[in-house]
Amino acid sequence: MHILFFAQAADAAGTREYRPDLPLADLETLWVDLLTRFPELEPLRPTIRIARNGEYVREGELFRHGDEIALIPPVSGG
Amino acid sequence: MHILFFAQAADAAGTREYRPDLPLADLETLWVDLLTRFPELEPLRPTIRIARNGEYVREGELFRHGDEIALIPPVSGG
Amino acid sequence: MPIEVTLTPAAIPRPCPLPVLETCGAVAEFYGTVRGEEAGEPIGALVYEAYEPMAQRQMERLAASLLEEYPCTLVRVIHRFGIVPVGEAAIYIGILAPHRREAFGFLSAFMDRLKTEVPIWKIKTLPR
Amino acid sequence: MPIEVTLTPAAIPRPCPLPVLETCGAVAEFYGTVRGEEAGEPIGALVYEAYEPMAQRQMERLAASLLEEYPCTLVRVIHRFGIVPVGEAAIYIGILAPHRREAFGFLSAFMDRLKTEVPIWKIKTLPR
Repeated sequence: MHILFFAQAADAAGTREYRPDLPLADLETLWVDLLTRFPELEPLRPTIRIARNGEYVREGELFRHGDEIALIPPVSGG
Repeated sequence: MHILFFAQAADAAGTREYRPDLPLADLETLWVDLLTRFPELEPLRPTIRIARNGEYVREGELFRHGDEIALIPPVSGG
Repeated sequence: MPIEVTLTPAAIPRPCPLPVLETCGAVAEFYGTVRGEEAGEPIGALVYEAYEPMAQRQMERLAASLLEEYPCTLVRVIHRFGIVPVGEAAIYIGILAPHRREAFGFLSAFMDRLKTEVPIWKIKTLPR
Repeated sequence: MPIEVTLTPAAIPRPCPLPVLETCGAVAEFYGTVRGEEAGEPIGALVYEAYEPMAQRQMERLAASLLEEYPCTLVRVIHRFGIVPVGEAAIYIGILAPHRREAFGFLSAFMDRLKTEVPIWKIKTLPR
């Protein structure tokens, strides 16, 4: 898995990407891993949406080896 | 009084203007005069709005010597 | 002068450049153009008639009244009359506003009310 | 091809000429430009970040989905990222439609949904 951080999530984590050592994860497992490694993300968690391979994830979706996962804070385009 | 006809009202009346011989008139008197002179306007009457000196008239308004009065069929600008 | 209304037989320039104002985050423009068909038949042009002084004043007043609800910074309206060939604009509206909502609101409301209140008529079509 | 979406670091041309289509009576355009102040302080530019492939696809998909409700003939969207100086456009939307209502409806709905769904961010301001 390859995790991308954008905007405030990149600022808080202090990095733009991260490769967790997880073969398979559900959303909760992913967040536990992320917050262990980047506790600064904790206050942002309620506002962050997760995308998997360029799509917002749906409830119950699993993350697998090879997935590109993005942490998407509230957007502000336009 | 100087009466101007536009669009379908001009087509129906066959003219673009008319000067009735009325010193003072309310709306009903004006219409009686108009329909006597231009009976072809009768079917348009329910859709025509009247303007006096460039303003749509309000109920009870009187028309006087020197007024410019316009017969305004449903508009279709833009 | 935040409201500029022009009623003219001349072709409406396209593009019709608006100034750049640093206080404005929204630039909205609309051209209402003559379509190549009317009631299913091909046409070459529409002919518009205007009751000129009243149409001019009604458009200015309508714009002023809508600015109370939609506070835009600059509103430019050009309505053409006479012969308007297919593909050319019968009306142009250009708006500068701090934010998009007032620009879109003004644009939509102005067109709706123009089409019920302003004494301008499509009086005929011309063939190709 | 009724939907053209571009995500680019290059300046958005202004004017950004749309074709003339005889089937379309409405041409609507919107530029969302960078204002000279942010939170009351003068700024020189905004910096936008985009999750490029996802933002591109989300904009295309959003446009396609809105065309079902607002059947426009041509929709062109350009979103800029990187440094966007004050007065320049961060987004452009150009629409050709048979009638104004679908053009206005598309424009307004696209901007509303862009601002909640498309992964693009204003990440910082630059001073003058």
